[in-house]
Amino acid sequence: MFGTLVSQLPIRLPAISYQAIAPEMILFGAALVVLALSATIGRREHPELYRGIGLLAALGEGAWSANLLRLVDKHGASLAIAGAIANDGFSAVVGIIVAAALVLTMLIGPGFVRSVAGQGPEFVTLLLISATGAIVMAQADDLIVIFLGLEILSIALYIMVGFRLRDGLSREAAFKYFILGGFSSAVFLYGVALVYGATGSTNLLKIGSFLSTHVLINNGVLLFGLALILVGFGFKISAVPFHVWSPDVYQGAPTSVTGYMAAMAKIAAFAALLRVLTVAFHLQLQYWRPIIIALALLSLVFGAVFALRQREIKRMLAYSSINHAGFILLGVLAATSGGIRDSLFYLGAYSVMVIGTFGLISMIQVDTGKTEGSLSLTDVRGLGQRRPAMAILLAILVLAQAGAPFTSGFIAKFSVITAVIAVNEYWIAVVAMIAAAIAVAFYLRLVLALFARDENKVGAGDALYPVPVRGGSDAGFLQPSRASQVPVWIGIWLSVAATVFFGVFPSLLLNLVGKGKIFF
Amino acid sequence: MTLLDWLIALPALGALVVPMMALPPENQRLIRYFGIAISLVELGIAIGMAVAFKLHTSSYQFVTKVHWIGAFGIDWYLGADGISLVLVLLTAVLFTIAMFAMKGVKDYRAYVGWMLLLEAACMGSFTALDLFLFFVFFELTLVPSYFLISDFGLGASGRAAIKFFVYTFAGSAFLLVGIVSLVFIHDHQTGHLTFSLPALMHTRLPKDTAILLFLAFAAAFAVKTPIFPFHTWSPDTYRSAPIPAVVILAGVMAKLGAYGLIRFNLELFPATSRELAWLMMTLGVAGILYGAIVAAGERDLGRMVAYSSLSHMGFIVLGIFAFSAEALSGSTLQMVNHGIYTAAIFLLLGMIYERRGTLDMKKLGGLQKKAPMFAAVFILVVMGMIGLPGLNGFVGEFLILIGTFITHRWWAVVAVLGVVLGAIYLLWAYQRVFHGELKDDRGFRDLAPREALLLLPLVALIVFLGVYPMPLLARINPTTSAIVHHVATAPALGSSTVSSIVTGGTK
Amino acid sequence: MTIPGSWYLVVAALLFGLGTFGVLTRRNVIVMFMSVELMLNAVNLTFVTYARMLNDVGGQIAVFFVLVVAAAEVVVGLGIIVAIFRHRATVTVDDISSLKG
Amino acid sequence: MVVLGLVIGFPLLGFLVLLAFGKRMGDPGAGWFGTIAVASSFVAAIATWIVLLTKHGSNRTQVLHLFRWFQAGGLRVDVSFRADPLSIVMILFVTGVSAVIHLYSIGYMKRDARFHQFFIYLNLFVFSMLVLVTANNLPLTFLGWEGVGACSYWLISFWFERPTAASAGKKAFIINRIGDMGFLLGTFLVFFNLHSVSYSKVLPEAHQLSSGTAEAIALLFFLAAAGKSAQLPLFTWLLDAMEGPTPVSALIHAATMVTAGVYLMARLSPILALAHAASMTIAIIGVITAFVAAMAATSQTDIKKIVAFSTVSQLGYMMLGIGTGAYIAAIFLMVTHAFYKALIFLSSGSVIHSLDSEQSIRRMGALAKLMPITAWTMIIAWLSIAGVPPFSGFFSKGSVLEDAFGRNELLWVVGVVTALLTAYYMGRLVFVVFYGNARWQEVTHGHDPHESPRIMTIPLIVLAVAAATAGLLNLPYSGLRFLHNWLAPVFGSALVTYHLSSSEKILLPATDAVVALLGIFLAWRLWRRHSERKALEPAVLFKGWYIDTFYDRTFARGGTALAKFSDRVVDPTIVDGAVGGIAWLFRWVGGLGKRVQSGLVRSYLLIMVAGIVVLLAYVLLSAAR
Repeated sequence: MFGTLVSQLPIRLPAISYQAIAPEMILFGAALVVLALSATIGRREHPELYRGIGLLAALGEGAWSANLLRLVDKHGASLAIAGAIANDGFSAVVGIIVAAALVLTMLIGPGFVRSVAGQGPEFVTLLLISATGAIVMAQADDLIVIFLGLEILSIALYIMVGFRLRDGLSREAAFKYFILGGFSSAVFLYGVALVYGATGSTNLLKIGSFLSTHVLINNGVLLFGLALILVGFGFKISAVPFHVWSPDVYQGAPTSVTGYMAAMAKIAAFAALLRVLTVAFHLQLQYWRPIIIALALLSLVFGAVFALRQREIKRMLAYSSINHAGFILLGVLAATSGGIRDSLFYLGAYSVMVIGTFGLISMIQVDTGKTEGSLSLTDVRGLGQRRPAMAILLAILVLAQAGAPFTSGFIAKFSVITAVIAVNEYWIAVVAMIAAAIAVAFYLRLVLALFARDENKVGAGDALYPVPVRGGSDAGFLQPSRASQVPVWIGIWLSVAATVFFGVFPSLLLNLVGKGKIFF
Repeated sequence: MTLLDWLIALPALGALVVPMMALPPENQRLIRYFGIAISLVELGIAIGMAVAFKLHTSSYQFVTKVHWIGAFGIDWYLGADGISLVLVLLTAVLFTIAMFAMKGVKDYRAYVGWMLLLEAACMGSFTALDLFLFFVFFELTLVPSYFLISDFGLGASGRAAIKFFVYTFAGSAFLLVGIVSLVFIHDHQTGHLTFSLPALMHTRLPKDTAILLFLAFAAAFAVKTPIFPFHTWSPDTYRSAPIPAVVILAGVMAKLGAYGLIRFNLELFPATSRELAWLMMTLGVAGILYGAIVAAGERDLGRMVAYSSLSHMGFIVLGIFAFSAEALSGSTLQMVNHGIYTAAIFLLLGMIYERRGTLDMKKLGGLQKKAPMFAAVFILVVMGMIGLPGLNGFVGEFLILIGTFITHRWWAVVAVLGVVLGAIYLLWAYQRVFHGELKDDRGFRDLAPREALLLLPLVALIVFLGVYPMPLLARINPTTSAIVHHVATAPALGSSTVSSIVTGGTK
Repeated sequence: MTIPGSWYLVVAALLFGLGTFGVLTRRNVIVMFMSVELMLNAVNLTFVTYARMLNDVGGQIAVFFVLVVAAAEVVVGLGIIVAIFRHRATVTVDDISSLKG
Repeated sequence: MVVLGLVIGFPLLGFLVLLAFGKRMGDPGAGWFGTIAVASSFVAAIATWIVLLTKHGSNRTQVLHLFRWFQAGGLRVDVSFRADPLSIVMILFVTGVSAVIHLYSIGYMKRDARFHQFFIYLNLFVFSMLVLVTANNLPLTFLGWEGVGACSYWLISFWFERPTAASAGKKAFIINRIGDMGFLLGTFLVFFNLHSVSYSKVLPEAHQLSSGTAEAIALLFFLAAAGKSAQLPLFTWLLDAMEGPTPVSALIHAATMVTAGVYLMARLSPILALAHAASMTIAIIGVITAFVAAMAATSQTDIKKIVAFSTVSQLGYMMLGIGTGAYIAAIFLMVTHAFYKALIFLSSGSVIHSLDSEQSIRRMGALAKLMPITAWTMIIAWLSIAGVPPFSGFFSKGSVLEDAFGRNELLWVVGVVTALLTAYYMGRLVFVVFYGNARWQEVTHGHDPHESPRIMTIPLIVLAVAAATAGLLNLPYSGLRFLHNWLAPVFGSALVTYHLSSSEKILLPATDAVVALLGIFLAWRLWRRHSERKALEPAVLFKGWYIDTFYDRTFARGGTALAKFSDRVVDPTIVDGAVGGIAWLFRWVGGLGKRVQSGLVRSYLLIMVAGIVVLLAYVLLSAAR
């Protein structure tokens, strides 16, 4: 109906298939609705209402992406909006993962942020806008559109990182993220310009076809451009050596924002990276694969090693997120359809885990009263006695990140390793697993701190049979003290359940992700 | 659901149910009885399997195969042959003993829960025929043992637990890469993506790749057994973990390594096993001598037994790679024997620790005067460890040595030295702890009826398996002779380059 | 005589290098921010040059996107900078280093 | 052959019952029960002997098969026992002597805190010894072999409060264990060549062995025998074994266990027959051990040490007999030696018992009148061990020396000299302990030592009679060679018979008798009135040629040093260090990471730009390629 109305207008619009960009529209629309509502009925009254709308929008977007996937299965993939958006299995699957991450964050996030930065709708709006940016990046089939999506996502994240107004650390993190983000976007853009210059188009499909038909005499400019684009992506997924921002920003930002950022930034960046490398530069494999291998190995090893000496939990998880980026890069460097499927699986599993983990950490921060920035290992010591439920759930999620069996983390690491070995890169797989072994050391130190008996209170008696453990507080799972806790617990339980369920029965997620083929 | 599925599902379900039982402190014991009940049922199933086991065939029995992860061709594929059956029996017995040995814990839920999960993981590892499934169970054993060591341990338990977990995890990193590489090579050759062991046995590998894969598999199992250079985690872990956990760690999980060597290294890479046999046997013998020497120098009883088990596992590794039916049957039997007497000795050490709060030999002395019964049981177990004929240690050790002598004479000659060294450090330790004058005025209570009841089954097994090991041997022999035949007749590998795999030769 | 396109590219590259150098060396936050904008404009110049050389309108359209995004960045960036340096006399970037290790 | 089962079953039954109800039976009860068990086993042994007597020739070897012990690959090992003339001789004298010593120990161990435990170990010992001598395959013999070793360990360190007793027990077990290495390797070599370990298969097919393998097998089993029968390299444990109660020394370290080595050699005679060089070495080692031990015995002050050295010396003689192929002579000497050596030990035991466990001969003397029975039984034993004609020692040692003369004159010469020394040191013992002036006043605080109770003297008398008359078993060159024609079929061709000229047949026994009397006269002349003569008791001999101190310094102390070094240094630094080192490296690099995160925005930018530059440089290089 809207289409026919528009067609009367004198301006000639390109044929827009609203179906393809429906996910973005749902989210962006919801953001506008929330803003409009807050303007009309006053900022403070109904914080729950905004979260509700956000949740609804996230679920709607997820459902729509699933529907898109079904359509793609039936009628095959198609290009939309003059080649700018690719409506194929890949974007649909990424849409679903973005929806999942958004739903979890909607459940977990707002509760904590509201206690810190006022009742306003801003947080929910920013969440929706950044998610829109992420989906644009995932669906984009044109470098400029990818840049556009990247900036929508990044700018929203800069603000969310600086959300805790009265806390210096949060502002400092926002600033660092902004300056470094801006710099890397500029570098990324310069890369796009060079590639445009070398191939005459910014559209991935045209670049791909151009490169397959023409042999460039000196492909210096093209490769420079490609390298700079990879730098831009490297920054976003925090691969070593472009990871330097992430520890400070992870620590400074409000905890639930950190969780969201760790998940969403990686989903968007990896989706775009996969599409760019597969569609546009599949012929330049021998040039960009060594770069990706270097990035992967550096991230794997240094991600794990630098975390060993960390005392602050959020910084430690920042390095672990770098390590995870390294693992996902393994899927990228395999450059096979299997590689893409495994990277997507890892992305899905990882984002659910990381949002849950940071959700739990914000709960712990509230419980221990250390709401400003850092939460060190000593603060967490002996949580197992005081809050057994919280400690067990966090232990499960942390062990899942370490790759313990029967968790999605294990299947994720396993599938990415198979992707690498399928292309005979045995040694990379070995280094990856050794890095995982190193990483296990600091994951376990965190788990150990959780369940260690407080030295001062109980006194680690020297008895071989354990000293009678002081009974924890009641084993009640829900602290009914504040109503806002309920959705948080639902969110955390959802993420833990998903992590364990996909660990035991991974074929469900594997088949879904398997459909995520990049058509063009 | 065949017997094997129940064998694994039962403890796993138990482990899930236990945390839910939020009972008030006074009837915490109910949870322990629940744990004991489940382990007894497990024992029943294991014995049922042993009785129903068809004797004169080396094929897998009680097989169950169900699709699990289609994308990678992974199935829930279980089966038990002679070796797995015997180890399942050992696991069931030791877990029941460990459950009984649990006391003094205020909150049994976590303790029993982790123990049951560990039992499920061990049972799974011994019966898995799908490489991925084996790897999952092999890794799964780490999580509960980490918690058992760290949460309820003493002193530097946290550090030892992390060292144990990371060390074994690093070892299994190579195993994972090895498995996946083998699967993909098989996939290239036959176009059939599967993780099942019987299928993967027919992969034709070029020489150098086979060596790399063999070493990758062996690395993980070497850490777990432990084999000589990779053993440094075991003294710290055995010393700092609580006794029921150590009984399982030393008794059952040490066998995972040796079992893995037989099931995967020998069956998947027979030709390479022949080539690298000299290396593994040298490490085995080095382990025997080095373990014994260091044990003699050790002042702490717990650490001494850890090194002695390194020495005994050295015998088992020697037996595995001697490629003679006697040696392999001897190794398998010795795995069971080692499990039993190590469990018994650690229970005794736990009792000493409970009474005196230390395991330092300098502070213990002249205990026999105050506790003759305790000393009698202790010397019987020590004699079993030394390999006194008539007790269980001798039969396995004799078979290993005679088997190794037939195929690799000079390794056996050096290994026999281990027989003497074993006597030296064990009797010296016994003398420093039990003979001479009482150094400490605090009395040393003799065996309480509860403790005697705990040790009775193990002592009975030590004597029974020493006098009449035939029931076990009858079940082990067909499988071991089949494996030895498989290794002996495997064609030597050509040294064509890796590329030949990618092109995929005709099947 | 027309100046060959490559000259413009070289100028743009120099500008980009200058911007990067500026971000690295200058201690004043505003100047760093300005340098980032300079880098963006260098990119715009490159886009326009290529559009001219390839006589394809795509490059010029891209410039508009870049301008819009740069504007958005300016708004958000200055907001953050003001928030940080409200209570501080100087605007040097090295003061803010409490997040480290 | 069920009666053979009884022979072995009774001591096992005794052991089990005592283990269960020993404590309740109390002081004499447990002792009597143990003695009855062993005595009934002796009766069963006689019954087996009679059963075998009715048969003749080759079917005198009966095999009692119980069940299959273990089986894997080509190896099949059964629990089966073999009754043939050799094993019958062994079980007869083992059960006989054990019964007597059990009786004696009831008296000796009276009022000991752990009275019943003593008899538990004794019965287990007799059971193991019987298994050893009647086993029908090498692993089962090894079970008996180790069983007696374990029992000797428990019995030597019976009074474990004394640290010296505890370490003596450990030393005995370990040195036996070194010998057992030889046993195991020998068994493996036999299995490797003959594909079986059962005697009924191995002994008949022994001739198929090549001479080299036979030599190796013989030497390996000799190493085991040396460990068990205290021959030269591994005899030091027997000296320390005197820490155990005297009945133990009598039973285990004189009569039964130490003869196990000789039995094993006799059992493997078909293999030894092929190994000429090995037999010669056995003979040489035997005679040297005899000489060295005899010399050392001359200057000991502890009564039990003298007898211990004498045992080592007599065992040397038996090994000489084995080495020269005169198996029957060796076994004849073994049987007679069991009687008089057990007697010597028991009588010195009754002396020690009455002098309130004083063992040094320097504080004894003039006991003959106070303890007539002990004195007279000791004198009979002394005369027979010295080889004075009518007594058994003369005939048994004489036949060994004759065969030694047949094989090689030098062996005979050393043998005769040792015989002289034997007579001398035993003479010294008797004169110093029973005659001369009394030196026990301060030991027994004034009251005179009295004769041991009847329960201890009866065994002395029984053994004295046996020691005196045992010679009849095998009178040389006469119709009465029971032992010879009883054992001949067992050894068959392996037995070497030396034909001496008629003059030698008379000359050799004569020299033996003369040498014995000369030794006695010398002892009488030198030790009649003196209890201490520095000249004749040099330190080198007193210390047993410093062999034990040498072993202690090199192996014991060296071993502990190596163990301590490898435990304190090697394992933690090198092996664990390697692991720790890698962990430390990771942590150090981690530390580096912390410094990189300086918090300064511009340093972050610098790192990123550096990354970009490296990337671009790489791309430049790859583009050029």
